[in-house]
Amino acid sequence: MDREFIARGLQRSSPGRFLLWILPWAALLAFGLYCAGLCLAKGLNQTNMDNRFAFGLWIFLDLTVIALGAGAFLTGFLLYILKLDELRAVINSAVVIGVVCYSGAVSALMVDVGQPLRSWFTFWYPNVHSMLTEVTFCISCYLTVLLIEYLPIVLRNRKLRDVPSFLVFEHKLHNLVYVLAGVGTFLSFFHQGSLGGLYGVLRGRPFAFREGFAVWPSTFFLFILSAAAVGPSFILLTTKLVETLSRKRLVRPTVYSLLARVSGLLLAVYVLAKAVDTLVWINRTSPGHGFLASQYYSWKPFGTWILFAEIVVFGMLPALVMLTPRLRAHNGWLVGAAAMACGGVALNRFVMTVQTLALPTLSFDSFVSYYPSWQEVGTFLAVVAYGVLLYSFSFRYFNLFPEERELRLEAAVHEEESALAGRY
Amino acid sequence: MTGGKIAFASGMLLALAGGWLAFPRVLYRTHPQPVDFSHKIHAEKAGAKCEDCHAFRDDGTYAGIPTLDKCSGCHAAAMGTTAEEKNFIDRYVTPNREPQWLSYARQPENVYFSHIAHVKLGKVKCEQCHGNEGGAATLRPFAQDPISGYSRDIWGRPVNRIALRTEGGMKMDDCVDCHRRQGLEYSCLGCHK
Amino acid sequence: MLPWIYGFDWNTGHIVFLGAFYAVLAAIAATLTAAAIRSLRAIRAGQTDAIRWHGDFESLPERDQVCRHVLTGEFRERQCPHAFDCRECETHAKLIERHPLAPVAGHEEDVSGMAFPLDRFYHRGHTWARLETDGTVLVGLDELGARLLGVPDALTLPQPGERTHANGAAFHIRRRNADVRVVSPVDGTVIETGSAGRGWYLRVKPDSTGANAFRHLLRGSEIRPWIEREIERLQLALTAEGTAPALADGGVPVSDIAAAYPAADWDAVCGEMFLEG
Amino acid sequence: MTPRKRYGMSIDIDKCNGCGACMMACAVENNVPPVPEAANDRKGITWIRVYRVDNHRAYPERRTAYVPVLCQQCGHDTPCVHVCPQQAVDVDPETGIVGQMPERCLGCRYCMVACPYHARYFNWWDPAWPAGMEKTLNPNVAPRMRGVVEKCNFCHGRWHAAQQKAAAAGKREIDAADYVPACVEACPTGALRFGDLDDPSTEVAHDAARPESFRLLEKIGTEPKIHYRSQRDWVRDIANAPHPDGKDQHRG
Amino acid sequence: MTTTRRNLLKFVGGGAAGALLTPAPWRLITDSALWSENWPGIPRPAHGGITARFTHCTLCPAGCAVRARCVAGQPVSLTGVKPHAVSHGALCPWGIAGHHLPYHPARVRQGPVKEATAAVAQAIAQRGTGEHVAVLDLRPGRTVSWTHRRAMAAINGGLYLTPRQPGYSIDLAAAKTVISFGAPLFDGWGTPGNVIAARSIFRLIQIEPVETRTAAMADLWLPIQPGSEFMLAAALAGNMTLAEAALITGVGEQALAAVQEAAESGQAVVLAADPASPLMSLNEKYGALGRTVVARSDAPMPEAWKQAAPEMSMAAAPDGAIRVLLIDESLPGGYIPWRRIAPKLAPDAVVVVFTSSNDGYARHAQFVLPAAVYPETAEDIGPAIDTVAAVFRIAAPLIAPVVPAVDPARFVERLAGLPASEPLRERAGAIHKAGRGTLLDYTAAKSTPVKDVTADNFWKTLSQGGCWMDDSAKRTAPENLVFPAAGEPPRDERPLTVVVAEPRRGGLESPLMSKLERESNLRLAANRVALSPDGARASGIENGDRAVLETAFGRLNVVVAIDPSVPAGVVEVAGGPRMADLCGGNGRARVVRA
Repeated sequence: MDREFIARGLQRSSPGRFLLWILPWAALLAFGLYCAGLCLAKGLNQTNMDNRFAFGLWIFLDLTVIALGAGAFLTGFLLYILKLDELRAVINSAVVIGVVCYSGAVSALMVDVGQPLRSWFTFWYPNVHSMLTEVTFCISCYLTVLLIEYLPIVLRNRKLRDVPSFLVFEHKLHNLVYVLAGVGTFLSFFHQGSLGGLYGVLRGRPFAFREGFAVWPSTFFLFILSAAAVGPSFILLTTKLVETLSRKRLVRPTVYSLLARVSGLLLAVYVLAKAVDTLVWINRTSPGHGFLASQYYSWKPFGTWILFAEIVVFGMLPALVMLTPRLRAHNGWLVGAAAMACGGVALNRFVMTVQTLALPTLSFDSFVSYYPSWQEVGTFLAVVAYGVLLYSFSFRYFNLFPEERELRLEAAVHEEESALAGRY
Repeated sequence: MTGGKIAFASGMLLALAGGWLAFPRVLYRTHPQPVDFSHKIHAEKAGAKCEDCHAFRDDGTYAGIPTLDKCSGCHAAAMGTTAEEKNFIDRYVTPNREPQWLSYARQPENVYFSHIAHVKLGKVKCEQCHGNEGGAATLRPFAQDPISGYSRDIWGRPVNRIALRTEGGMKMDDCVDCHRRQGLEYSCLGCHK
Repeated sequence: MLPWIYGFDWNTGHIVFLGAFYAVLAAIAATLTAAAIRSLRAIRAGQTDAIRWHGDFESLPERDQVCRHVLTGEFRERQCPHAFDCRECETHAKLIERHPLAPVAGHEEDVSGMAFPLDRFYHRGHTWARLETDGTVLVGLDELGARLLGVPDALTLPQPGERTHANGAAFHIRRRNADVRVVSPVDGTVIETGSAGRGWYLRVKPDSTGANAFRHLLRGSEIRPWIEREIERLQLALTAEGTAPALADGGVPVSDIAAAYPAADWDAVCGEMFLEG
Repeated sequence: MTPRKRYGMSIDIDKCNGCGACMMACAVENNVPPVPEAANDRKGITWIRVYRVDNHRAYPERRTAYVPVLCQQCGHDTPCVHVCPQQAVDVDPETGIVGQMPERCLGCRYCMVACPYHARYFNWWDPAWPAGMEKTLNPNVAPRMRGVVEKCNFCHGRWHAAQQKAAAAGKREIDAADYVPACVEACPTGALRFGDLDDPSTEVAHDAARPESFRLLEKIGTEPKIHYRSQRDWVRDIANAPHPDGKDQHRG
Repeated sequence: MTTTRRNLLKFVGGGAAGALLTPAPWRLITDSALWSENWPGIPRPAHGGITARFTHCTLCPAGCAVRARCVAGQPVSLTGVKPHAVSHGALCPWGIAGHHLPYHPARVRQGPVKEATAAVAQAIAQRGTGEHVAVLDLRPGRTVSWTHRRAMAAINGGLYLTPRQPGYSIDLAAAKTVISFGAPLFDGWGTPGNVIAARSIFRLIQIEPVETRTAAMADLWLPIQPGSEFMLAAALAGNMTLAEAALITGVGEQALAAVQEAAESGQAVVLAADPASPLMSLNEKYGALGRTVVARSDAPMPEAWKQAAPEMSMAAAPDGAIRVLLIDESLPGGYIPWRRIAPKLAPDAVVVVFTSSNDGYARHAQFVLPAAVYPETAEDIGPAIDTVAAVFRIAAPLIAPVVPAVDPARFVERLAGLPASEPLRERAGAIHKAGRGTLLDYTAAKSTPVKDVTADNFWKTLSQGGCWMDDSAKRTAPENLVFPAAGEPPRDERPLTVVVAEPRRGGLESPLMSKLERESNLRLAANRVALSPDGARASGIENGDRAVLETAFGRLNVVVAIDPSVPAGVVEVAGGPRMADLCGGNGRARVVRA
């Protein structure tokens, strides 16, 4: 029964082994759902957020996860609009990662808001000047787009393909996917940016406030760049991870190289822009609001080290590694650099969320700290478990890596040749 | 193939019927008023105007439905012969128990509505919002949406008509509509508390 | 969201923002609608089989998509752009004009102990079509195909009167865990069904028997290089499925290959050999 | 749209003895519930909150002042208004009061992040009053539900009552004496004053123009309408950005 | 099977598509949002006619005039009454939320009335010779206090015990300089409105170890070494050189000189946290007696009441001889630590307390009987320390009693076999008969000389929250004012000095006080103590940690707040019965991490 759903010629573990892999994640998901249920039923007093730390772990992770999910739009854009055909090898996986990241983030947000039943008010009574409105609209639209992009992947499933209408619809939809890729790019551009704008417009938080162009603060553009930069890195990382876990080769080295090049290039541009932005902010924006920038870094544990880490260690360094062909060719360097790039964007989102809130704004404020409660952590783990499960099921039943079978046959050729070579 | 189509169509038809015919009926719960009161008779025989019973207090607040002592003023003993009046006297006047009238036009708690500003300053007639309640010979049963707690009068009439907006209700949209037409300024705090 | 809802204002912000939103919604809706309409049309036009075949073909490794003229050595490298439907191929038309397919001596080609009678056309999915004198076409499995499936566990044949399309499914054979869709070599209407024992499976009344009708099928001198390549592919598939390359010596495939390689993922092997994605 | 009134407040820090009457009066007036035992100073709801501020010196040179902080009713680029995704916050054009609509609020708390004065409070718990105490609720203010943000609106229920009273007298303009927020009314030392800043005859307008008057974080450009004043230099310094040397402060 | 399943799916799909084309899902989405706007469990405030009613606050002796805004008769908010000559419209945070007290969840709601009555009667009948029946009245000077006194006079061996009373009034308006030894002028010392009104006249020098609210408002605050106040006083009295005193007290010599100069420049008054403190004797030196420190005058009372037991302090009561102790804690007042009372009790003593709170003597008594709380009953309020002219003001009840309460005066009256009386009315009659003073009628916003009011109207106005004020008479020096000599502080090795930074009387307080105590850090809650950062570090305690406060008399679980304005070697606490039991009189303590 299970076998019928697995694409022909793909080697997948036995149902038993798969179940063993699934079970702990399912248990984690169940625990996380319990935590989320507590937050929904009893209210957000279950979290350690408070009036001073109004955003916490969830918002930080949502921002990070959405940045990491940017690979879906960037890959789609590069493949369908710029016709970088090599990326066909990872597009399906990228779409699934996108679905996982975005649906996970949206679910977490539904727990995060105090009155989820009213979430549609944002659509009905939008305040078009709010960055959050832009985020809400774009993320929900983009999630819809991602789900539609995910549909062909599902419908290509061996068993579902037997239904003629599914088969035909999948084919026709796939032919139009470039439209969705274009729409997705447009939406991603705006919501990634607006997530940055979320903080950049905070006039009352001089640590986060930035000047910019028209209605967009500079963080708008920085977030787009950084998300676009780490998207491919995250795809690279996940693919490597799946290769390791499944002990299979899934894509060709050239694809990794291409992803790293794209990621490195964008990261380099981002680091440059971020450095310029930081200088403008330190020397003009922040003092203009009466806040000396040095002050932000005098509250332990936030020191200037965090700025250094963000720009140099987790920005410039991985960018250089990924742009250097010799280093890139080396698996350790490649994976390390991609992981650092992802870590860098997480650090940036952490700083924007947590440091912004921890810093005092009034002279008689105190510097505040916050540790998430187990319910918050549990809810977040539910998102992780959900992501792993959705990806695992997708990997098992859908053909996420179109070159997988070919690579296996190639490996067989190689094996045969070496066997022959060994014999003679 | 045809079987599938039939299944699809029957599901759709069932849902359509449920949504358009059954849903509006089950949505509202109706409750009878404690006593059947005729606004018409009181208007004609007692010659009462709306404000005579639905009065304003000195500080300008609106007292709403009159309390029992207003009724007892005349109905300490039966004035007519109707069973309903006798019932009213036996159940409420004699034991001095307040009837629990169900207000058709009760706004949710978060709404601030000043009757006096509308009536005295705005020269709005009662009928403009409440309809011809004063001419009704009987009290309609009180229909309430148990989920939202809104009465049918607040929501407005068509529940099962294709309409982008309802009519004749007392929802926020209706208030805003009127204020817009009059070119009055409005903000959230103007009408919410 | 809509002009009459509280908070809406006809200002630049609302017009640009909501305009963009509705444009996005329209684009998404239009895409879905277009896909749905095109699907309906395609189903009505009976393109399902063709779409399935195209899907299968696209999922084949590049090596398996090579042009038949590469098999015969006319090209060093060429991928078939027409999903093996040479009837549409101008290159093929030109080539066979220039180098008509060389006849082969003898009635049949013997490749690694398998017999391939040359009185018929072969589809690359291991079916053959033989034009009978009465104008009907018999459809059957070639010897390699037959050996791959051995004695079938189940056989699903179409009812007489059903349509069958070239590159569409002709019939289904089940062997071990492999449920194989056997490709039809011709367009036509089934008029009689056969069986493994009778040597053929379908008798089809073809839509056309004209010059172009069988152009996409292999014949004559193409058979040997094709089958030799197919045996290589089979070896590869068996290797890939974790079986020792027993055929490496160029040994003759046994009559029931499925039974000979019990460890192999027969579904994958058959998918590979019968060009099913 | 020019506001017809621009209500504001002046606070004489030198007069505030930190008794907390304003906080109590505010909670009573605005139906703010007491919080459960688990709440602390970061999870409670105090539309007006009196902070203890100090001169950053060590004992015995340390001096304390009490600073009531409420919604500063920012008059320009109001940070909370333009961040709210669903128009739950707006500025009343008639009064200049920044209004927060709990029934529209989604509970995303973005406005709280945007507010530099920490004057916005989230309902972390279901509001609950001890049995019987619900009888003491003020009918002019609707109790809020869990999961929404609330804040000071200059006792807008009293504005409604004053309007109602004016309407009963056939007037559209309220009597200034009828509209005084509860905290101002309750302040025993008269440190708090309230009125129309645009009317030069009011006490607040006069207070706001005094040389020792200042506003919190004036440089960020939000034009708050709460004008503080003090004769002491170090107290006036609270208008500026934080000093990192105050970080050991705990009771605040 | 496949077809049926597929058809079922199609049926469901058709249903979903059809449903989307009906109003049902959209209406349900809207309804659920509306449901969330009328969140379940949220009380709907009662609506009704709005009226103003007047009363006086009984929570402390200040007895501020209160205007209650009532909706349909129920008070929903309290404010001060501006025209009131003493309270000037000011209310403290406790007073502002006084109308919550009847609904306090921790209120004593029932008690063994029958059992207590029987036990008391039996104990009285069986008591041995020399064994006493005593009433401990925490708020003496009220009209019911006279009932207690008369009852005790009627019972053989009856004693009327009270906490130490000042025996004088302070006329703040007559002071130019106030030298306060920790008297919480701005935090519960007298009548808030009166102190604030007088503040513009006098210069305030506050002498105390921590910067309390009063110190923060002072013109000069002298942070003094805790416990060395008497040395400073000795220096001011000229019994010690300023240099010596400066060394001991930690106050600079210059500052001391400034204080001395201010004190001697005339019209100075010395106030102390404890009104009976020996420090008050400095007033003699500054000539404040008879000018600022004046004799207290009482409102006239019926002649028959003169037959009353005398006021007696707890220390004066004979040891081990009180067989029946009735504690009237219906209004919170000066709490006497239990360890001072326990030795006075006979071995099989019966202790009955009338109270609304479980925090005070209820912890020590056999019988806890529920008392009414403000604003449920009519009561008058004893004199405040800063009212010079006699006043008679009644706390008119604003709501019907929420619980069946026991009236302690009635209980005592019955015990003594006195006929049931209406003491308030009788006293009002006596005042009217005396014919002095004015009647303040807040409802009508006017004041009328008593002689122009009929007795009935006088009583009617008073019982609706009116106030009688005596004409301002000539100030006289208090008689029999004897201050004890300063005693040696007890020796105790514990490292911290306890400083009561937050005076508190105990008794119920509005649940909304959490705004000041937990939702902000404005006031120290009863279970919180404040330590200096160094002190906390020495004990390994972090801000917000749970800890145990340990003194010679016991231990108390507390939460520690770290406060840099607390000097090293000091632990700041809030007052109240528990703290009084724990460290009253001996202020040495240790804080240990729990």
